[in-house]
Amino acid sequence: MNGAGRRPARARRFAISQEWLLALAIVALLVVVGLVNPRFVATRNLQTILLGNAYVAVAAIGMSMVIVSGNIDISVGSLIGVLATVSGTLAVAGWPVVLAWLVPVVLGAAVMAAQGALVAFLGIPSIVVTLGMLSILKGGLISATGGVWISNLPDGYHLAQWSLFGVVPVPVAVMVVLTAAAAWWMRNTGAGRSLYALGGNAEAARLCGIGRARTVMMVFAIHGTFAGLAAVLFATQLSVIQSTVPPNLELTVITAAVVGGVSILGGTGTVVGSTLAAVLIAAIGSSLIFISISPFWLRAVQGALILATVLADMWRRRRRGLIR
Amino acid sequence: MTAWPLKLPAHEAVLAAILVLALALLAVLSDRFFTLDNLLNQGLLMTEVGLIAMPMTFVIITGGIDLSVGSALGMCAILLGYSWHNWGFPLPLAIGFALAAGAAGGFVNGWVITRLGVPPLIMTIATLALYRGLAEGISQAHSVRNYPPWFAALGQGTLFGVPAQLWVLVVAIVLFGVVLARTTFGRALRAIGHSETAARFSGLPVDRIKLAVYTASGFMAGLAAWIFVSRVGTTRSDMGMGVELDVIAAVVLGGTSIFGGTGTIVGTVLGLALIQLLKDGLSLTGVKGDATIVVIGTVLILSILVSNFAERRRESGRMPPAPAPRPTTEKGRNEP
Amino acid sequence: MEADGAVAAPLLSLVGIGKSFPGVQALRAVSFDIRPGEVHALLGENGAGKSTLIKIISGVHAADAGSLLLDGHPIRLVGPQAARAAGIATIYQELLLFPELTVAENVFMGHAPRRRGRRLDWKAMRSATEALLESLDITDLDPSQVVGALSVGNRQRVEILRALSQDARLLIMDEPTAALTGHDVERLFAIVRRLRARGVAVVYISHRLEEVFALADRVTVLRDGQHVATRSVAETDRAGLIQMMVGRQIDSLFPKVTAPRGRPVLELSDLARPPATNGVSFAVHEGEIVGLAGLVGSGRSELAQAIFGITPATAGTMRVAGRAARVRSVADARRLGIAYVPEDRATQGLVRPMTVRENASLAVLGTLARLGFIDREAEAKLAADVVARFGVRTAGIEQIAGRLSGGNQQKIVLGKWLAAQPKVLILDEPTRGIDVGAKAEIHRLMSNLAGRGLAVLMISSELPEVLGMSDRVLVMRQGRIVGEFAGTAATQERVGAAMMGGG
Amino acid sequence: MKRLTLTALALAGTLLAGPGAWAAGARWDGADDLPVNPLPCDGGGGTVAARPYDGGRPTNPPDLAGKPITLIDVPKLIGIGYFNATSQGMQEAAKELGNVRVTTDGPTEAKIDEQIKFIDNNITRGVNGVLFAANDPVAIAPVLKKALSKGIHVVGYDAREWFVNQAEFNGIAKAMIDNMAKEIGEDKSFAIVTSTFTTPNQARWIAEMWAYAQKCHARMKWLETVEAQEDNILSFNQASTLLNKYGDQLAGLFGMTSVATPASAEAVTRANLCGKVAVVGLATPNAMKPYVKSDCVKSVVLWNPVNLGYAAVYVMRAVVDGKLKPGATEVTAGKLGSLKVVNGSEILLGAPFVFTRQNINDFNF
Repeated sequence: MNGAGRRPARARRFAISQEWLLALAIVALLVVVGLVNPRFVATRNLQTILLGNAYVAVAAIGMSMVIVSGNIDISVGSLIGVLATVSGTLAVAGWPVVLAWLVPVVLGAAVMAAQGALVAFLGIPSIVVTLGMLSILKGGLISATGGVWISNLPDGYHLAQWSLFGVVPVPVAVMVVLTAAAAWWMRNTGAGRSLYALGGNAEAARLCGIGRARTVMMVFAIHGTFAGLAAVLFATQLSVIQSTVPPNLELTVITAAVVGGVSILGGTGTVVGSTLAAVLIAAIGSSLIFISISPFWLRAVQGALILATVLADMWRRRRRGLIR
Repeated sequence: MTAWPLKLPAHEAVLAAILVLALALLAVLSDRFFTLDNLLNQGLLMTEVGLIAMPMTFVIITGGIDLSVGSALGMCAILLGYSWHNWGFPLPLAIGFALAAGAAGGFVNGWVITRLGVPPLIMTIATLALYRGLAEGISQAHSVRNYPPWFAALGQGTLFGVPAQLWVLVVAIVLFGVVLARTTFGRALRAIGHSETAARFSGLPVDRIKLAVYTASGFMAGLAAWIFVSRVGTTRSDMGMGVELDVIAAVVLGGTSIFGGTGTIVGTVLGLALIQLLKDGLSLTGVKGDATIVVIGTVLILSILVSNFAERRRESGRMPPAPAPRPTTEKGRNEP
Repeated sequence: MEADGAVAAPLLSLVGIGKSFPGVQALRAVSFDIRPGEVHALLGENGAGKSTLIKIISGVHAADAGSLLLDGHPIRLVGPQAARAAGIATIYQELLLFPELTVAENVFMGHAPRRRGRRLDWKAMRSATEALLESLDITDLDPSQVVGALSVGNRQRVEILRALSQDARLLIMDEPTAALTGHDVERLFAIVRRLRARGVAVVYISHRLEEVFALADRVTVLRDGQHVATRSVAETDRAGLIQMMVGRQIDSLFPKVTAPRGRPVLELSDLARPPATNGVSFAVHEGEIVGLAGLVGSGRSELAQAIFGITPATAGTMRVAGRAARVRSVADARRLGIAYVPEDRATQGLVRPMTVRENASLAVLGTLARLGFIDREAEAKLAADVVARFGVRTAGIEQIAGRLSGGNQQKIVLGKWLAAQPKVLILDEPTRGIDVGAKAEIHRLMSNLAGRGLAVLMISSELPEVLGMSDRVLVMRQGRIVGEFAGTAATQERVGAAMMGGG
Repeated sequence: MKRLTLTALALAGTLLAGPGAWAAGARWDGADDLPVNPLPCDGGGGTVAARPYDGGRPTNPPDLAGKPITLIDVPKLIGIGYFNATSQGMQEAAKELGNVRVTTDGPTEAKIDEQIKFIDNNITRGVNGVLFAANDPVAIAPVLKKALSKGIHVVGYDAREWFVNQAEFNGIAKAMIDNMAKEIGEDKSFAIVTSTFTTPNQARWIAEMWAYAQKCHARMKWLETVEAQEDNILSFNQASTLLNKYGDQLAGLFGMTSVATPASAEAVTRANLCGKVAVVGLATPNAMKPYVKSDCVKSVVLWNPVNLGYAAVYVMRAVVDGKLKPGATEVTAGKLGSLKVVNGSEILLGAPFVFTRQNINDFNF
């Protein structure tokens, strides 16, 4: 105890939360690009931005929880590819649409729980387990499907075809509801809080009766559930399913979680942040087209954005005296 | 694998055993597999990944990770080609420039990680996107070709009957292996990986060492870029995409602990060889690419599982006798 | 045991508790009672077995022998959770809190009030926290504050609140005042007295005898893992307690040989690195052991680390062997001949998973190497020398250092730094957690080193050690030197008073 | 701490500003510094200058005329519809010929080094011939030379013996632009959705399209080209964003891949712009059937990839049997009849095929 705890209470006032920062950035982007080209903020474009990326945000919810617990998952992109294919295959095979939506969710939870078990009980680092699983899922998917696209999906399978009140596409509504539910769960249940506890101070958490292994396993299972939901949103968007692994999806999802303020140093971050980050990243991608910036720079801008967020987070933590 | 001899083998031994087994099996399945020609050729094909795996072993031993190497490779390749073709650098200077750019890229990672305390995973995810973005942005998707013939020597030529770049890899393996096993630097790496605080309190220049390791990682990505460009005779901004995962898989398979502290270059080389020969051998016996990556993913998880299990057995087997109280002896007698 | 029929039946009885770790018999047949509504002080030197004992009571360790009786019924405490459920709460020295979460959440982590559907009831949590605060008369703590931003004293109060929120009947406090300033100590005492009045049993561990006399009803003394006595505080006095704890004359424990005092080796002038170090000036001479006393949190370790270059000083000057010196890194310090044996062996002193050989050479790798290559023979010889010279009990130099006992580990850390042939040796709590035999060996060693002309600066929280070993005693408080006592002027009372700030 | 903050901000600033400063680049035309060769505006495939054989030759190939041969097919990547179709064609041809065995194996991602490894492994494995579609024509050259040096026949592209040209780049470009002009008119604007700017074929097509449009439809306005990987959701998003950005200004969308074209059609359908925004693109018929049926897409340009694979195997057989020698002007390929040899060593599969509502149901790949 080297007296680091003594801080002016005033310091709290400077701590603008990551969520507000992101919301502000989104608004600023909308305003600036909207001034350059008003079509950017037209309902239709906003729908495009949100609809096309709802699945990323949903996957980032689970990823945020995994990262808060001090782990990482790089197999999520492959898993979503596999689950989307499963969903489409079932739908085409004539299963009831509801089952075609549900099975991938259950399957996702199961696959991730299995990975979680390897991490939690056998002590294999999550990056190793998920790296191995990435290859297995990806290779397995190609072996199984040979890359044949799934088409002729039944009517009523596509979630993206419906809108609430005529303006909010169902996948976007799902994203909002899931974010709210996950945020509520993380805030208002013992299990949800235990995640923060584990990330914040593993030893203290143990003394409060929060078992590491059980919590990690639970986190992975939940992450798998969200990956399944993301896969359903992914699969039900277009009239064909590609039945391949979406390129670099895991990276996009991790980026959303990190930019959303989830700290690998543990204990902080909310899923509201990760969803906002997913929206922000999507909006930036769209805005590059609108303001005619060479798309070659898109990835560089993304990288710079992650870096800026991470540095801002370090700075914020230092100000609050949470490290050093 | 149930009846282990009295002494449970270390991870490297397990790996070597798997490798020998795989070699034997594949040699039986395909007569084209176990030939000098093929093995040399496989060595050639794994050179780029192998070169990057050397500093990656160091990075992971210090408890860090570098996900940006694939992108750094792409960035260096583009800078090599671009500085030569578009900015009029003489080719040797362009090569030097690419190597320097790689080192600089690694240095930026190391600087932010050590000075600002950003976790390596996050920092290198950021630069993974950033360096690839720079490669794409600078090249504007143009590739550079028509290198002079002498440039191909490194990637396509041979020296004493062995592919030229394989010599580079061998030198790198020996160099990194000796540095890790025999020098103060190698010792410091392990100390940092096991306990950064204790290393700091022992007067080791922790930050400088980590900075050096990340810089080396970037530099080797630059070297790999040079060899890659020389081998294929063209420069593209998507070069080296996904290499980081191949490299990490080899290093981790080689027994380097992702938590830091333990790991050997021998292990990494075994890991590299196992992955490369599995890919090759399976392909020769008619297994397709998609099934091969499933096999490799499974081998990765299983080998870590087995050696974790072995480690536990050893720990629990050794625990009681080791520090048992002994009578006060003068001069620590060596009791086995 | 004195059986006093008039007092309440024991809340918790310890019967013949024993526990051994590899290499150490930590506890042997310890038996005593804890009664409701008493403050029960637990005394003993470092390594006497106090912390092992409280870990057994709080369910962290399982005893090898003996049993615990709660309300007269045998109870098995499997894990801390079981102990909590049984009403036993522990407040450790290193506070176990979640820095990112609020006061209320920290208090209720793991047992928060719920509403229907298992959801947390934030309102109830807040009002319950407020009620607890009120019951302890704490007015300056807001349940919605983030704990990471609180002072140490306030964090400790959060821990106490947490214990109370679980209806703890037995509260174990491990050196709760170690990091507190005078005012906070008073407030803590008030809270403890309040708890006692409510019938809560408090096991209070402290090194400060003043506190024992001020607060405790009964006192149990442990020595070398054995139960020495349990007495009513009213029946004992200071000398008696010390006698019980130490079990022998202080003089024989601390065999400092007076060496001729030579030239000054380390001179500090207004050395500062705020907030922990605020302008420190003193000198240490050849052949001299200077004791640095002070409460935990007074800035002693921080001062040492500023001298040693871990957290380099930002102001002031330093002279080593008469020459002006700037230390910006540990490497600088080592070059100047400054060595530092840190307080926390496990994380700072040793790389535990590495071998004895590798640890012994870690500070002098540069000199052992030629062109960067480690001379393996020289290294093995160095390690063997350390083992032989300090009588390290190990299976050999290839033994994993982390598997040795505390005393042997400490000898390796010492050996590692002596291999660097320092002029100034700074020892930070050199004998903490070390058994008595090894402790004496380390003391003898220190004395010999000083006798050979080394300048030694020793930080210790054990006053007898400071008084017994030092030629001079400096006292630190709030990052400054507040007193200097030489020779016979250094008495327990004077030094203690200086440490506490006149109190 | 202040210094640290400043450094951090400075660093972030530099990193953010860097790309910005570079951003003002020239319009990307896909040419990648290679010459373009637009066809004449009015019909006809253009005259193909007779050139001497410019392919490679294997060193001492074994004489396998009429004997069974084993071939390996290494596409750019496995697991996508297009290469499933070429593979299907190869199997058909192999079955017809009876003395050819073809296996398809390749990387799971379109990476040049992975593709090289596959070809290399199969050289070692000892196949008699390699069929391939290059991820990068230059990068693949050394390994193909190696194959030739081991007496292995190579049919594909560059540094090969023979190349089966699915339809020349300029032919595809002409078909695409002409169809677009027909659907939207001469003075309208269009945009392009492609996979990545570095994909060689797409880049070449776009370059030829640019050149041809300049030459023959100069009034059409070329708005911009966006990248969408081989990812259908991203393609859909990018196409939608283009529609949103340009509104009425945008009259046509080109899809350059079998992924981008259906996704663009879907974007147009979803935006209820069928009939207002034309989609013309390269795609396999199966992926396009729904949109062609709903009349949202009128023309899909593509050679028949099944035929492409089919022809490749026939060509290889002819090479091995010594029937196709340097200097030959045509080669027979089973049901496809006689194919022309152009540009020295290219076998032209024929003009690109345009699928329409009338004929699309006749195809299944």
